[in-house]
Amino acid sequence: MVSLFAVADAVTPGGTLLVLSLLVPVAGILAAMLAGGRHVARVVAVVVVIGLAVAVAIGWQMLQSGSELVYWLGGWAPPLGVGLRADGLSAVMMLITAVVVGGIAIYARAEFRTPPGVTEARAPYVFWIMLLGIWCGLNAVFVSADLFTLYVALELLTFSAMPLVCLDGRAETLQAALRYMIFALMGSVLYLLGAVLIYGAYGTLDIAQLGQVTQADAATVAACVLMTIGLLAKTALFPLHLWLPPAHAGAPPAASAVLSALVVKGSFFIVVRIWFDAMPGVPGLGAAQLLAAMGAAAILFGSVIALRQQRLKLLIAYSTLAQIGYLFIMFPLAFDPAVGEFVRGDALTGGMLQAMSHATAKAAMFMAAGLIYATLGHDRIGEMAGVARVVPITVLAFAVGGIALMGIVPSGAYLAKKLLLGAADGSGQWWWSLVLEAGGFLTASYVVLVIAQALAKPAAPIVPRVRVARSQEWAALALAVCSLLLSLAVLGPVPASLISNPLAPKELLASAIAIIGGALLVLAYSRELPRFAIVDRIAGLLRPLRGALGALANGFVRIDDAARQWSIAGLSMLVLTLLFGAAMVLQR
Amino acid sequence: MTETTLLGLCAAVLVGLGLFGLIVNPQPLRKVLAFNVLGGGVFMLFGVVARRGAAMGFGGDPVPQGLVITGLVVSFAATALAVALILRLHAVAGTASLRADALDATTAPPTAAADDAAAVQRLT
Amino acid sequence: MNVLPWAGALVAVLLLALALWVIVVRSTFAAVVGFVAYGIILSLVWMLLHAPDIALTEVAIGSGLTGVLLLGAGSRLRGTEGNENAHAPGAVVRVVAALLCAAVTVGLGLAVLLLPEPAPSLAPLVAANLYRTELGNPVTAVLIAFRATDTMLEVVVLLLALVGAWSLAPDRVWGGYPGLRHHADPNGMLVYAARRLPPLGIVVALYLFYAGSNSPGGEFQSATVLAAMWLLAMLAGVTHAPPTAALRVRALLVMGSTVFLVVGIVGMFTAGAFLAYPAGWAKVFILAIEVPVTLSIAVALGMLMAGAPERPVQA
Amino acid sequence: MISALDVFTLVFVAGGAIFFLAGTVGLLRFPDTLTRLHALTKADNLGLGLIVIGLLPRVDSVTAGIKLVCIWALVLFASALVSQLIGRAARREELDQ
Repeated sequence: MVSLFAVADAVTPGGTLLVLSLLVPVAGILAAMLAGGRHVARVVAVVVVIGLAVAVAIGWQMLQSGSELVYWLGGWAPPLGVGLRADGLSAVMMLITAVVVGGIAIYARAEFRTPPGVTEARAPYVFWIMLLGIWCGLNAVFVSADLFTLYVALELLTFSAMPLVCLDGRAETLQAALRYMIFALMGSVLYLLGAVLIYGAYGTLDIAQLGQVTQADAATVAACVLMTIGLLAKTALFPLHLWLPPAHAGAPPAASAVLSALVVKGSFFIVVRIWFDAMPGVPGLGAAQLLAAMGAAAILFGSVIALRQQRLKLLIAYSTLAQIGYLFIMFPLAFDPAVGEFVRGDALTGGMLQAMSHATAKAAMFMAAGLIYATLGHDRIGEMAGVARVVPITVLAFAVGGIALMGIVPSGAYLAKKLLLGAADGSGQWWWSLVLEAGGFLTASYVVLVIAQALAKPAAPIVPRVRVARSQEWAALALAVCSLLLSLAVLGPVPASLISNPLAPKELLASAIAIIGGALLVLAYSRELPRFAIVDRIAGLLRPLRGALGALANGFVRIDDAARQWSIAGLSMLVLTLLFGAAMVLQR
Repeated sequence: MTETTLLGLCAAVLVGLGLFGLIVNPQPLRKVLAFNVLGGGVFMLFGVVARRGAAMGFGGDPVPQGLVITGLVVSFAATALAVALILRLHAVAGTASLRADALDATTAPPTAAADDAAAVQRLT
Repeated sequence: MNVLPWAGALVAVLLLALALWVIVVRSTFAAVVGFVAYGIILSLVWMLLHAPDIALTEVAIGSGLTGVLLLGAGSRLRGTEGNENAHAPGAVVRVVAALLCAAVTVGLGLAVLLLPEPAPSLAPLVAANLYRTELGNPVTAVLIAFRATDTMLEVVVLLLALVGAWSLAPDRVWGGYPGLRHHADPNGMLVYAARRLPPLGIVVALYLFYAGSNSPGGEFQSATVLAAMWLLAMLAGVTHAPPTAALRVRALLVMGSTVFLVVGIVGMFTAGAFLAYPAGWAKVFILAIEVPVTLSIAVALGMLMAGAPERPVQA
Repeated sequence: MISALDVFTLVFVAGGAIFFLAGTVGLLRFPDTLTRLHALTKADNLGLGLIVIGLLPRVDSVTAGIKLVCIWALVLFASALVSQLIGRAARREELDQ
C-alpha cells in the first residue's frame, strides 16, 4: 500500500482533486455560516456527499496513474510556493475520514436538529460547522506538503475541536476544553518552532525537498525534537494526555466520535510525515524506541484504567488513550539499520491500518455509547445489564467495533497486528511483539466486560427513556462493520496470504484465546463484574488475586491522576524533550 | 557575535520563559499570557532566520516575514478564543481554575436561571 | 536602521526584563501592562531585523488588540487571583521546571548558534518572481501570491475561531449581542475620541492598504486599524457590536473568504492553477481579493474582541 | 565640525531627554496616581515635543517633517485622553473608599 506509487516531481494530472478536497469543506463552512438555521445541516449533507466523491476520485486516480498526485498552488513551485501532495497514505486516510465523517453526519442528524419553532439553535449551528472545519483541517493535514501549511491545518483542527468538547456548556466540559485548548496551543507553537529551525537550516518547508537534504545537525535535531513533542502533546500520547479523558468523555456522543476517531489522527499523521518523509535519517533508533516505550505505557495505563472505569464513555476515552499508544509501536519496527533511516514497509502499513481501524471502530463505539446513554438515561457500566434486549443493534455495533479493535480476523486491526508482529520478528525486537500480544488481551478485557454487562439479565425489565432513531443505530453498526472488514479492503496492495479464513480452526482458536484471556482479566481486576452466577463463583475463587490486582490497578489510576496534573504534565513534556534530544544526539 | 545572533539567543530565552510560565503559573489567563510570550520568541526567531537570509536588496528573506504575519493573526485568534473560554468558565463555575477539584460536585447545570444569575452578576 | 551599535543588546535586555516581569509578577494587571510594553519593544526588534511589515502587525495585533483583550479579561477575573495563586505549584516543582526550561533554552540556543552559514534564503527566488505579481512589496507578494493558500486558510481559521467564541454563549442568548454593554458618558473624553479618531483611523487604514502593494503595510495591518477604530467606538459606548445572528454581519464575515475562493477558481481556468493570476491581470485579481478580505478580517477581529453573545436580541 | 543646527538639535533633544528623566523619576517617586500622572504627561508632551523640534532641522524631506509633527500630535491626543481616563478612574476609586 505504501510503496505502490511512484514519487512525482511535478504537477500530475488529477492534482486538481487535491485542491477540491480543501475547497469543498471550506465552501461548506462559508455557506453554512452564512445560511444558518436549518440550512446548516442541509449544506453539510451536500458537502459530505461531494467530499466523499472527491476522496474516492483521488484514490481512483492514483490507482489509475500508479503515481502520487502533486499540485502546485498558484502555479508556484516549491520552495517558493506551496505544494499539495497525496501518496497512498494520504489517499487511504482521506477516504477513511470521509467515510467516518459521513457516518457521524448520519448519526448526528437526530442529535443536532434545530428544534421546531426556533430559527437557529446554538448546538446544531456550531456542531455542523465545526465538523466541516475538522474535515477541512484533516484533509489539509493529509495532502499538504508544506510544514507551515501543516501548522495552519493543525490550528484549524484545534479551533474546530475545542468548541465540540464544551458544546453542552457544563462547567466540567468547559474546563476540559480549556485544558485541551491551552495544552494544544503549547503543542502547536512548539511544532512551529521546529518548522522555523528547519527553514533556518534548509531554506525550504517542502517535505519532499527536505527528505532529500536533511541531515542530523544541531538545528535539525532540535527541530525534530520540538516538532515531535508538540505533536505528541496534541495527539495525547501518554504521559502527555492530561486533556484527553475528560474532553473525550464529556462531549456529546457525536462530538466524542469525531474527536476520538479523527482529530487525534491529524497530529499523529504529521509525526509520520516528519519521521518517514521529511527527515527519515534524523531521529534514529533510540528515539524510536523511546516513542514506542511511551506507546507501550499508553497501552498498559489506558487499558488497565479503562477496565476500572464505572462510566462507559470514560471507559471508551481511556481505550482511545491505549489505542493511540498502539500507533507508535511501529516506529522502531520501521527503522532500517542498514541505511539508518525509517523506511516505508510493512510496519508503516500496519501502523496506518491500525489508525484506520481505530478511527472507524472508535467512532462506532462512541455512537453506541451515546445511544445506550440515551436509552438508559445514564452510562454506568454496573447498571447496564439487559440493555442488549432493548437496543440490540446498538450493542451489536459496540461488540463488532470492539472485536475489530481486538484484532480478530478479518478486521483491519488483525492485519495491522500481523504486519507489526512480522516486522518485529524481522528486526529481532521481540519485546514489541510481547507488547502487541498483551495489548490484544487488554483490549479484549474491556470489550468483554461491556458486552457481558449488556447481555446480562436485568434485575427489572428496562423501560427505555427514549426510542433511539434506527438511522443512528445503523450508522454505528455500519462503521463498526467497516472496521471489521477493513483488511479485505486493502487486499489489493498486500499479499492475500496474510488474510486467513476467519473460520479456520487456527483462527477460531486464536480468537477464542483472545476473548477468554480478556474475560480472565475482567475477572481478575474489574470493579463492575457482570451479574452471572458463574462469574460470581469464579470471582469468589479468585478473591485473593482480585484483591492484589485491584490494588495494583488502583496504583495505575493514582499514577494517571498525578500525571494529569498540569504541572506534572508540563514537566514530563520538558523531560521528554530533553530525552528525545539526548537519544537523537547520541545516535549520531 | 552579530546583533542578529544575539537576538536569536534572546528569542531562545523568551521560549524558555514562556514555557516556564505556561507550566508553573496556575491561572489560565497567565498561561495565555505566557503562551503569547512564548509565541513572541518563536516569531522573533523566525525574524532572525529571515534577517540571516537577507539578499537581493531585501532587508530580510520575505517568505518567513510573510509567514510571521500569518502566524501573528492565528495566534491572536487563539488568544481571543482562549480568553472567551476562560470568561465563560468563570461565569458558569465562578472560578477559572484548571484543577479538577476546583469544580465542586454541586456546580449547577446550565439552566436558564443559572445563566441569568451569571449574567446579572457580570453586568453589575 | 542600525543607529547605535549596541541598540540590539539594549533592546534585547529590555525585552527579556519585560518578559520575565510578565511571567513572574504576581498581579495579572501588572503582567498585562508588561505584556503591552513587551509587544512594543518586540516591534522595535522587528525594525532592527528589517521587517517593518511585521513591526506594524506586532504593534497593532500582538500588542494592541491582544493587550486590550487581556486587560478586559483580567478586570473581569479580578478576585479569582488570590484563590488560584494559593494553588501554585510548590518550590520543588518550580525549581525543577526552571532548570528544565533552562536546559531546553540552552539546547535551542545551541541550535541557533549552529545554524548553517551562509544562511539559506528564498529572497533570490522572490526577487526573480516579484514582477509576475505586479507588486513592489515582497512580503505582500508572499502573502497574497506565492503562499496565498495559507492566507486563505488563515482567514477561515479566524472565522472558525469566531464561531468557536460564539459557541460559548448560553443557549438563551444565541445570536444576540456580544460582550458587555458600555454606556456612553456624554461628557467623557472617550466619547470625544471615539467620535474624532475614527475618520483619521480610516484614512490611516486606507493608506496602509494602498501602501501595502509597494511599501510596508497591507491588508492585515489595515484591517487591524479598522477593527481598532470600531473597538474604540464600542468601548466608548458610541456604538455596540451587532447581534451575531445578523445576516449583514455574517455576510461581511464570509465575504472575504468567498471572494478568495472564487478568484482562486477563476485562476484555475484562466491561469492554470488555483489562485494563479493570469499575466497582466495579477494586480486586478489581487485587488479583487484584498478589498473584501480586509473588510472581512476587520469585522472578524472586531467581533472576536467583542466575544461571545451575552444579551438576547429582544432585550 | 559642529554647525549651529547641530547645536540646536543637541540642546533641544537634551532638553527633551531631561523632561523624560524627570517624568520617570516622578512616576517612581510621587505618592499617588494623580501626581504620578502629572509627572508622566510632562514627559509625553513637552519631552517628546522638544525632541521633535530638535529633530526637525535634520529631516530629508518636508513629508518626513510633517510625519514627525503628526507623531507628536497623536501622542498629545492619546496621552491627554488616557490621562483623563486614568484620572477619572482614580477619582472614582477614591470616592468608593
